Amino acid sequence: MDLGGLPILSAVIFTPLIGALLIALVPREREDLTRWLALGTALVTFGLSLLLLPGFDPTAPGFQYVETADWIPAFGIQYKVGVDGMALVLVLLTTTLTWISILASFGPIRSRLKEYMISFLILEVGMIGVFLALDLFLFYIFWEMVLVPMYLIIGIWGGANRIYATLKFVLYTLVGSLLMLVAILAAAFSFQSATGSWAGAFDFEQLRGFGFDPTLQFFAFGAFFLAFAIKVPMFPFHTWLPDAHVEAPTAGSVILAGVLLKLGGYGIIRFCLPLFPDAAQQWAPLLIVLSLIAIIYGAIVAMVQPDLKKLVAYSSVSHMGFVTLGIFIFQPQGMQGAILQMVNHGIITGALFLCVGVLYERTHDRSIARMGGLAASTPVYAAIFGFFMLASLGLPGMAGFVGEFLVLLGTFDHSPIAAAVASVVVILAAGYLMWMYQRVVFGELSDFLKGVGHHLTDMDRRELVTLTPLVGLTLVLGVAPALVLDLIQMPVGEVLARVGGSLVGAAP
Amino acid sequence: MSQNDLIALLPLVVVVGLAMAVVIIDMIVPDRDDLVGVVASGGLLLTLAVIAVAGPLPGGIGLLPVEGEQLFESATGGGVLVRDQLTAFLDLLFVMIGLLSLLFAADYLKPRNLPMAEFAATLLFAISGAMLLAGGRDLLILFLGLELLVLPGYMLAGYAKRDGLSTEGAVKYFLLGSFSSAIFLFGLALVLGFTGSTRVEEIAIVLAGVAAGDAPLSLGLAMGLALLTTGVAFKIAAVPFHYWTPDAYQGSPTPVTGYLSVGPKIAAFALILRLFVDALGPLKADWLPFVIVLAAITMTLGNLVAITQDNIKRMLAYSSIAHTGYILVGLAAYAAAPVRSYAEQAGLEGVLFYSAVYAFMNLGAFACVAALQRRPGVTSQIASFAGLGRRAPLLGAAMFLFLLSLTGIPPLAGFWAKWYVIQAALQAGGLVAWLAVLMMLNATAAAFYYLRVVVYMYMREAPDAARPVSLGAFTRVGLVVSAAFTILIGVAPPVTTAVIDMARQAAQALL
Amino acid sequence: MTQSLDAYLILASLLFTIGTFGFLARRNAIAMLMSIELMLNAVNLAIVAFGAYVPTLAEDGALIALFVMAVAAAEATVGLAIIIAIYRNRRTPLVDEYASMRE
Amino acid sequence: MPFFTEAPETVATAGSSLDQALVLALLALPLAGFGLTALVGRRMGDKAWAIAVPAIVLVWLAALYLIFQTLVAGAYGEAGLHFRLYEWIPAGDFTVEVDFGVDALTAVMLIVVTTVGMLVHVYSIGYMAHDPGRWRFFAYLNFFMFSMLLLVLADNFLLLFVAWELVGLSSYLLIGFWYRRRSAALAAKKAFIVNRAGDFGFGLGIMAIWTTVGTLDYSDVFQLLPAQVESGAIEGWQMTGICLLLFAGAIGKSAQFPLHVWLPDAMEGPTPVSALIHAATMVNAGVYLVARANPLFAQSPEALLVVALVGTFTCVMAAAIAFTQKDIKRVLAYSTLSQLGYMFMALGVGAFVPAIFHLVTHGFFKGLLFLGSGSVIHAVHEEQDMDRMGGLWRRIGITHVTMLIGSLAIAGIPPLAGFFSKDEILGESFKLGFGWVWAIGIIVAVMTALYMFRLMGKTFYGPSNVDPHTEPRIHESPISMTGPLMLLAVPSVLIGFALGWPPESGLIHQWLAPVFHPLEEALHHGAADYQLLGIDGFLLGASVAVSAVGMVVAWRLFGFLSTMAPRPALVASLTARLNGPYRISRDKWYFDDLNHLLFVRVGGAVARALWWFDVHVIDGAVNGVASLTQGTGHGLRQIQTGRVQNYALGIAGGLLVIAVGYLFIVAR
Repeated sequence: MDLGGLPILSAVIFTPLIGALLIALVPREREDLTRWLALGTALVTFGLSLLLLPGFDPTAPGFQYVETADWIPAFGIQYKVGVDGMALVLVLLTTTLTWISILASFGPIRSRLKEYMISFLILEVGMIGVFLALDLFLFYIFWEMVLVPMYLIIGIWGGANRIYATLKFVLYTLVGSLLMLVAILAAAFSFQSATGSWAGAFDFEQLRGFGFDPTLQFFAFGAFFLAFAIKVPMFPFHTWLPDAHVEAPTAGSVILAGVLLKLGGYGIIRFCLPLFPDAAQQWAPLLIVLSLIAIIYGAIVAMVQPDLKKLVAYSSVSHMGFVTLGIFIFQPQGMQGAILQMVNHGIITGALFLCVGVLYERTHDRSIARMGGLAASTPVYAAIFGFFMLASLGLPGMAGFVGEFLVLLGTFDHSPIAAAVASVVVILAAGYLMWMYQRVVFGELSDFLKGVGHHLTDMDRRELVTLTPLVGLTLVLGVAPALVLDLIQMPVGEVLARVGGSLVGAAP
Repeated sequence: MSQNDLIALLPLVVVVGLAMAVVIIDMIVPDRDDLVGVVASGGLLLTLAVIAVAGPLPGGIGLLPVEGEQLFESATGGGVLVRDQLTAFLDLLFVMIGLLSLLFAADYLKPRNLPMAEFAATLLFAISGAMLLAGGRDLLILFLGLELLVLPGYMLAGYAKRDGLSTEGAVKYFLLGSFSSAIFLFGLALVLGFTGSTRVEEIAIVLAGVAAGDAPLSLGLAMGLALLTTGVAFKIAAVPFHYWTPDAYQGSPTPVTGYLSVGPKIAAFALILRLFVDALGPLKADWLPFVIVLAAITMTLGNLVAITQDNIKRMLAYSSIAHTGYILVGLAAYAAAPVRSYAEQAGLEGVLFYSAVYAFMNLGAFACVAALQRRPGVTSQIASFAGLGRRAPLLGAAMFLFLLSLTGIPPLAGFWAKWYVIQAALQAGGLVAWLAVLMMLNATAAAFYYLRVVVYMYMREAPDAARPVSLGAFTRVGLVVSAAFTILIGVAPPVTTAVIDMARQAAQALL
Repeated sequence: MTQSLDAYLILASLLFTIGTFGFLARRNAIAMLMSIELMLNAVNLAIVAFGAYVPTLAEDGALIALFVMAVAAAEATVGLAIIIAIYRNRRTPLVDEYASMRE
Repeated sequence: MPFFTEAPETVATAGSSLDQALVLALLALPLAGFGLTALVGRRMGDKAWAIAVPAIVLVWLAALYLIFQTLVAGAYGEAGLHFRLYEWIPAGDFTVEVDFGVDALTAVMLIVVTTVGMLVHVYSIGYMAHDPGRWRFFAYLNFFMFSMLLLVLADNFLLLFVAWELVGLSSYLLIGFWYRRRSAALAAKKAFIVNRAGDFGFGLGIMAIWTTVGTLDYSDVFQLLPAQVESGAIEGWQMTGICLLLFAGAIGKSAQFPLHVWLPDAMEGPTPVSALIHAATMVNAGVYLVARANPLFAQSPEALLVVALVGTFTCVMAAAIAFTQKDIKRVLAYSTLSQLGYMFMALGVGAFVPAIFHLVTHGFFKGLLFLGSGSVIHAVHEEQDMDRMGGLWRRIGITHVTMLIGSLAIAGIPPLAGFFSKDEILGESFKLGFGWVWAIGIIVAVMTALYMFRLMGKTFYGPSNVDPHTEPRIHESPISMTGPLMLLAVPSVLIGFALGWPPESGLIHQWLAPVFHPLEEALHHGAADYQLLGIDGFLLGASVAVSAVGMVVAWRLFGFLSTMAPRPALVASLTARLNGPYRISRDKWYFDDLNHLLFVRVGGAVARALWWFDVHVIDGAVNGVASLTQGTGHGLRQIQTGRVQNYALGIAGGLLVIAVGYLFIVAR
């Protein structure tokens, strides 16, 4: 498709920024205008991101729609963006979840709406930028750009303990990312001293083919990985997540779970593996074990959570464990499954948080023990919540299953024992999700909810509009995962070719 | 003395003249603070133009071929004052610092009945001292510049004479400052005595011989180095010579604190560049370990203690100590890098770039504090920032911006500054590379206390008694300028490149 | 020759050290200021000695010493002004009582 | 992106596109029925069934056609009808297609699934007529039909697995249909989770198959895996491992020991659900899986032995528990377990055809029994405790007669259906050299007759123990309920003879012979002739005799019509004398308690311990670093004393340190 010379990727990245600037100009009293402007911007961005699809060739190697411009030539820093299949699906996930989140914020956010919408749109710039940046420096800038709006979103519009949560989130993330910055510079400098010029020293496509020396690889991988692992979050770096989720406003949780965690997984696949393949091989056994721990541990801890959001948060730890597991077994099905799992987890967990938000809006409570009997009083809500509960436990026919299965399949190929350990989670997930669902939705209406009285209404039209697309996506991706798999085949192949395939016999 | 020499001296002359003019105006038409403010800032703008004309600005309109021209030609061929790219870079920076300090002070002093003219004149003298340091190539000039810099500084610190805290801070600053000046001077005396010259380039030649092993490093010279290290470490407020900083910063009137946190510090780094890099550069392997240790403990202590502060000025004081540590990493990178390597230059670029960025963002942050305190009686407690984001959205946004930049969040200028220093440190390699890692861990700790202010501004409600905040015209201009630099250095490639180029040429000039 | 220079330098160092001890030991601001003057004089002694014994410094030594004196005078002026200001506030010249700002 | 447009790879197919369309219709109709009923059913009020039931009737008709084409007309040949809908998961080397296949085994399954399914749908019209949530019920029921049909039509392991989980979901939804009842919600959850435990193994088995042969298509797997075993590319234990992993899935779905615990609890669901899902269809999926994978099991006698052991044990255990249960549906549930155990027993000894045969007959008579029990429960106003029934045979005659037929059938009384299938299982076990299996089977046959006629006695005969308030209002169920009972009674009587006569070469043998051909070949079954007057006659006589004995004992204890009065005193004294075994049986061998201890108590403790670990150790470390940082800051700020002397001393000290440092450098 001819886009008329439009720098489409830049358009996708910066449209939300333009929207944010426009909103900044809107008078504070015009709240509806602010809301619709934000939603409009997000929808336009979504539309623009869809425009990427028709012209995208999933069988072509490398990046497409590449845009390059010198930024700081003195250090070879470029503005360079491009997209491959993996980035494309994640960008689409981002643009989808963003407009849904903004729409979901229409009701709940009542104070400082303007700042909220601006933060959200800038957040979107950062997220999309991370997925599209092909210059390490640019990548880092977008990476950090995500941090500030999220800090504000949790800290200003969050719950009672929001300040602790948001500072924890920011500081934890900063530890990782700042060390990553050191690693980026070390890598760039290593390139510079080898080639004698800064040109291309931050260019991912140049660095990808550059063999860094083993010591540098070892440390740089560690630093990159720490940043990504904290974001994922990988056991034992996950404890910021329950706090952040519990305190964040609904839409914040949606984006946090839906996209921010994916930044970590994306970073590992995009940068850690191709740049430091030897180190990746060295680290892999440890990381596989940590992933397995995360998978089981997250599920077990989720089992006894008293708070709905905490439960979903720990389930994220478990689910994202599949992502890291799928990545580090260095096996095509596993890695495709990992990426698919990222997309699926984004949709499903995002939706689960929306569901929790719907309940919270009405009851101002998230305690599982106080709920009960919603099926009778709010049947539509119960059905949709149940749908995503089932999707989250990996029911076939819905999105979650294929990703998880592919990861397990790849793992089995690599080590049947590891696959068996990870598979235990199919039981555990059913356990904690269904137990939660039973307590919240089944049974007689709880006394607490009776006290809520007439506020306990079923979902309204706006809430349905936010959740229905996710229901559709969950089904479509469950029935036709090829939509994603076809796109990520090539990127996965490229990464694996770089890492050098499976670690035969290196694991138990 | 040639015509060129005069032109090269012109910026200094203008600043000193301006200081005198202010005094004279105040004598003729007393109590016209606005007039003084306008004249002084106009004069400093003029100075900027003069520097741009006289100095070798990249892409500027250098009318005269004065690059590397040396004043007061001596028999041995070295001048005592030089006007090269480094001088130009630093002069521009110092004049900008003076200009911004003036702008921020104007609205603060008036409600407190503190005379503007006195402030402006004192500040201008201090700036002239800093400019003298920037071009000094003679130990005597450096000493004079240093004294010209710090003496007005003591006065400014104690400027609010009736304020007990201000005078207390001034006394501490003065006593310790004089003590350290004496130490520094003794060091200077030993160095000149044992090298037999006061000229920087001659000293460098002698010391190059020492470094090459032609002559031993004598005990006297070593003690001289120790004394000099202590002296400058005090001036830049490196740990453990930082004690004066929190007290002097907290006590001084807020705009003065702003000035003190950047002006004397960067001037002291100018001194380091001229003395340690230019003159003592050949011995850099000897002083490197001290710089590494100083950098490490300075940034760590600064940040750790800043975390515990509830007074914003004191917090920013400790934060400025931490930033000293970061800049020292650049110096360490220079010192650790092999002679004539690119990394050597990168370290110096890092020092200069960081200083420039730090000046804008830190002054901006103090300006926000000063603006909040425009109404006398507003304390420096961080709690007084509560709800600022809603009470004064623009001021809140500006403070947010500066704090983010101080934290080092991209794409703001503060990030680039850290970036610059780290890349230099990594190029230097070895221990200094680990210093970069330590620096990043420190930056995380720092994020905690910077963001704590944001927490108060945006995440807590204002106390009921809080009154609206109004910004004066001078403050507005100043905030816009410093915010613009903080943003533009980050996101506007031409600006970034220009600053990088200037820093690079300045560093090249030094080497 | 060198031995004599050393003697001067040792003397200067001793003076400097005495000044330092004075600065550290005295609590009275004026006395501390005087200790600093003593340290500066020690430096001057060293500089003049260098001027006398190091040929290349023959011209500069005395000159520098003069500058140092001038600066010392300026410093003393500023210092006294500040000390007077705080004396007005606190009614005491003892510096260890100026501790309302700490930690 | 090309997705649906992609031309499917050519798969060997027989049959016209009409037949393919019908296969798709089998899936599409119930799915559409589910969707429509779910969306608009609430507004349809009394007529909530109006979409769902006709859809299943159509499915039944279409299925009949396909069954006819497959089994009778042989239109698709021995291999059956296979075709591809689209490529589902294209992940590099790993591709899974949505392929369907209809062969003889599928067709036989279709007979049971669609017929019982259709009848249960009709029955539900009456049974659920007064439930406000009936639209949900019909939607779920249609969804179950979709899943179950997908299960039998799937042509590769992963699609089978999908259906496998979806029937689990339907089961979850239907067990928990009365979600307000806590016990129902708990039972639903339990069923799903226990099934998942089986699926855990099943999933791993599928992965093992793929990593071994790189495909999941039935036909390819069934060719490649045995070939690899024979060529030595994989070892015997690997084959056994794969089989056992698959069998784990079967254990879960078919509720065999040790995953049997969910099925009795599943009786919390509405009775039609128990009839359809937990007796006639879904629980048979495990048997179907093992039968389907017979070429694999044929390679592993060890795996078959495990199957036989599990089946035998479940068979005995469940029958023993069924003795003492008071809830009418629970008796039937344990009976189902026991009968499923029979089927696995048969599979384990290699008697695959009898296993499937028993599956078919059991599907009909157990469906009948459950629906009958539903009618009884309906009659006594939702009472399930048999101690509060009795003497109902006069009041609800049709129910009584049909249930009596079902009971006779399950007890193995000739010439009813159960006799033929059960007899084949026992006979084959014996003749294949599994004497112990035969012996246990005989014992269970006694027990079966005994507990079934205990049930009949307590429910229908003797004096009435019905609640006096309810007593006058006992009434026979409407025609929509009794109709299916009568319709099910017909096959319960006839189908054994129709399919199983002459013994070992009846229709069912003719149909299924091609499917189990590889198995028979691998196990080297001798095709000995059936000797009615020889060994076979003896075995037949023995099994009939023991069933009769069981029946007679039950009659003696619990009564039969009015002529034989029950003897409660005798029962009581027997119970007292055998108190230990009685209690073990009544408490279901303590499996539920064991599970509660293991998973609720111990598991909960572990989870709470880990949570504590998370909060206090892992997060504690994180917060600890923060506190340490702050604490250090607090400590360091003490050096700032505010006193100039101290500061000066610090500076002097620093100077001293630096000077000493330089001294070292000079000395060097």
